[in-house]
Amino acid sequence: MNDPVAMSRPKKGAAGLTGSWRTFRPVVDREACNACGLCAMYCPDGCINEDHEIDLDYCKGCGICAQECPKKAIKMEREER
Amino acid sequence: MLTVATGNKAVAAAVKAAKPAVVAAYPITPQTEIVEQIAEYVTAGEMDARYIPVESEHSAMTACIGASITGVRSFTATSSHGLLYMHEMLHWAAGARLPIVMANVNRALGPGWNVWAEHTDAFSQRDTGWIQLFVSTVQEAYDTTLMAFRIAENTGILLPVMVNLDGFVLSHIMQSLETVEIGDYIPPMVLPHRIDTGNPAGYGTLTGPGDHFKFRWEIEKAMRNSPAVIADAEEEFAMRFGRKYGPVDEYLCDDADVLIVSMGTLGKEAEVAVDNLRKEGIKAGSLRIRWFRPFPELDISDRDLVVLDRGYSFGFGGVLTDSIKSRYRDSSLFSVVAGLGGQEVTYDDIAEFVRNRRMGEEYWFGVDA
Amino acid sequence: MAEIPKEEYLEKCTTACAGCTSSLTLRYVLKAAGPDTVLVVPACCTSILQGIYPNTSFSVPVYNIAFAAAAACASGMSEAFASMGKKTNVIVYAGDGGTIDIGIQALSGALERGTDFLYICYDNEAYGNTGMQRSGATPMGARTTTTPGGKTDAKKDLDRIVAAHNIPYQATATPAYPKDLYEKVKTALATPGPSFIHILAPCPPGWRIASDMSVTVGKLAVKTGSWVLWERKYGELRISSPSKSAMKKRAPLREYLSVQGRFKGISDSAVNELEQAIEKNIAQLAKEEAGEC
Amino acid sequence: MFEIRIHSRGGQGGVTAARLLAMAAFLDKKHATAAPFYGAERRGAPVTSFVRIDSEPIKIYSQIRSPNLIVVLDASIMDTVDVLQGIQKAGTVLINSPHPVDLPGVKVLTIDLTGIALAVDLVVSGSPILNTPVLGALARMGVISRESAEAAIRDMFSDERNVKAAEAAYKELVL
Repeated sequence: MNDPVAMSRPKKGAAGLTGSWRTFRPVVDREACNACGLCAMYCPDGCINEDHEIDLDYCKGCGICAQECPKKAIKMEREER
Repeated sequence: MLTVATGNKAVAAAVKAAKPAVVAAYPITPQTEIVEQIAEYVTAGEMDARYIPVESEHSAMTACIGASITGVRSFTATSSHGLLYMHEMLHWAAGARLPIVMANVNRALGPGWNVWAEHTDAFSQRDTGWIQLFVSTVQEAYDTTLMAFRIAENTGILLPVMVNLDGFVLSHIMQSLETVEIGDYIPPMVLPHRIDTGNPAGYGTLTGPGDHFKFRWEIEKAMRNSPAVIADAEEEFAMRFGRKYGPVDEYLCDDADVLIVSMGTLGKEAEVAVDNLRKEGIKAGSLRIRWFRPFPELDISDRDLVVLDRGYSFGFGGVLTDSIKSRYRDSSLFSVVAGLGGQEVTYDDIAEFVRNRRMGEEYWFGVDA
Repeated sequence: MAEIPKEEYLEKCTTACAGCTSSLTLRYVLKAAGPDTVLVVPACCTSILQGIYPNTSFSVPVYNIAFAAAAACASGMSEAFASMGKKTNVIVYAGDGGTIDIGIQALSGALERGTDFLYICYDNEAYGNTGMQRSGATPMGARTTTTPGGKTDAKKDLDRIVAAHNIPYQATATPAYPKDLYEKVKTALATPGPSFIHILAPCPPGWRIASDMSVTVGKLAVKTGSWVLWERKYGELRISSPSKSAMKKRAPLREYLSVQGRFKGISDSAVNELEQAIEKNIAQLAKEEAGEC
Repeated sequence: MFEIRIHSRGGQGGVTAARLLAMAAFLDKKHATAAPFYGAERRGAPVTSFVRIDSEPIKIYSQIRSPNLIVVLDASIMDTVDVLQGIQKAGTVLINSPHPVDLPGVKVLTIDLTGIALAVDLVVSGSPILNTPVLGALARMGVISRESAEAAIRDMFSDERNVKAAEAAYKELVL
């Protein structure tokens, strides 16, 4: 540690794997999806990429994607751990 | 150049010479003349600084913090309630290791309203991590303000520095002043942890107990390095400009049986008392403390001490007395609380304290029988 | 409208609550601002959600500062960057407590001095970071931990306080309408001098809503007229299109209130007062837009 | 050490007079300090300033107790303030007054500084300026040199009427 003060450096997963916070996981129904992108737009944590793949390491399972999906193509399913 | 100036104008002249990029300040008696003078320098184009006329002292210190973390030199001045209003940010500045320089014109605190000299304002900031220097003449105010930038910005220190001068007694007195061409006495400021959008970092993010502890220790390590750095700044100053300063200002101490220990302008008044006492055959000396934090090593063994305190810790004792007692437990000491709220303390009064000293006791001048 | 950049400046992942609309807001603020940006953050949820030293989930510099101090810190920073000839964006990102209550003095000072910066207040209408105590931004009738019976005072009108400073750019937004938000941040940063954006940020735990409802509730705030989106550039007010549409046929306020646990048991008189405040606000904004005041 | 106490009212320039005097003494190659005793600056309130002049450096900060010279810029102050307090036996009092003033036991000089200021139109915000003319009188008394008085005034003020007024006072004072 050479910094004279606490300087935090950017790091993916700075707060650990927040995917473990989930009770429900989003599951995308590719058939129903029309790739409008609203799920990615509204994801608070930016966990959904352009191909509408969800990064489950970090997805907290808030369910906004499912709620905002106009095609109801995302279902929140109970985590089985 | 030799001229005459008030303590306030001397500080402003030194700040001008130090070329800060940002000055943020709020007026308060008896400091106001400093920031008015700086505003004039800036308006007249004699100083290439951004003057931020903030709406409070809390914001003055915060704006200096915001400026300093980008890596530029910053300055502010305040006094009394202004200093206490920024107290939170004083901790922040030191904790963030920002070499901000501040002049504090020592003044009492209300109630009742009192604009005159007292050291309680600075003493209340004792544990903030600021280096605190106390001066006694217009010349010393100028010289020490210049040194303050060099000390604060030393990469082994990176702590803010407060230059204290007594309200009115020194801030408004006119004395001769020799200004200097500072050349490279204050090297360009290099802040290793300055904000860099090319190499982003989170400053002051949540820091756990173990790490927080480490950074507090870093502050103390810097404080422990500071005596050598301050001494170096003083020696270099003496070499370049011919005026010598040290952690204490000693006057006829070597053969003294009794030392008057004081801070600020009382230290000069005490020298007159020493002269008069010596005429009576009392071997007195004056020891004026210039560095309050870091607190200096004192050569006081086997002498009676008469400590003049211009600030008090209620329920405990005089603040200077406290510092000396805790460092030198065996000291034989007469604690005089005097000069609060600008109470007049003359060289005759000081001589009387020495003549009538009661070792081990405390005496409130003008109140005690 | 320019395409919203794909770059993300929040690393996965923050410690924000699931469904946090402040995180959502920050994504778009930083997309609009780009990498040459410094965020100044006073005590608020964002102080904590960056993560713990030595790591941070933010990939722009963040300067965390004391609660009352954000705008003053930005003042110093902005002037310092200007003195070096740098164009770096200085953005304060502060909660409602740090803006409307303890930080309002520093904010007012910085606005009055013409500081070149953007101040964003993300407003979740209570002290979220300390567990939802009332703030000056808490609306009437809302239950918080310090107004267990529902707040009896009205929400402080921050926007009209800020407006009184006659700054070059001022707007309201909510991340339920991210494109609107993104555009407003872009405009604010392109406007020299002080800019201010007030963002309604629904808070799942604080508002007692399910985490998947925060965007929906944000939309409802706009549709009911409870939150009106507008921007004012150099004194010219324009009501933004989501609110324009909403005003044609406004949804009843009860739709917004009934989905939030914090308004459970709200009295009819409080609802009435909220409705009257909405009518008055909309009427004033409409008049201003029409140039009638 | 020569010690001077100046009595004035806030706004009359007593503090500036003290500073000018110290500056002039400094130009005479002497050591000097000038210190006001005041708190909140209020127009009209009595103000006391102190000047010390010596061939040696001056370490004393406390107020002057037994002045060699007392300057009264506003004679009406004598109704409320004991201006003679502590004056040395051989001390002198210089009073701004158009009329002779008799004070028992001390040497009194009077000069109409207000009249001098008005005569050269040295008036700011409706108040005649007294701090520069008084320097002329003090130069005549030998406290400072005439050249230094003029130089000190020029150092602080660009308006030539100040020098003119000081010159007039120099000539008018009867020792």
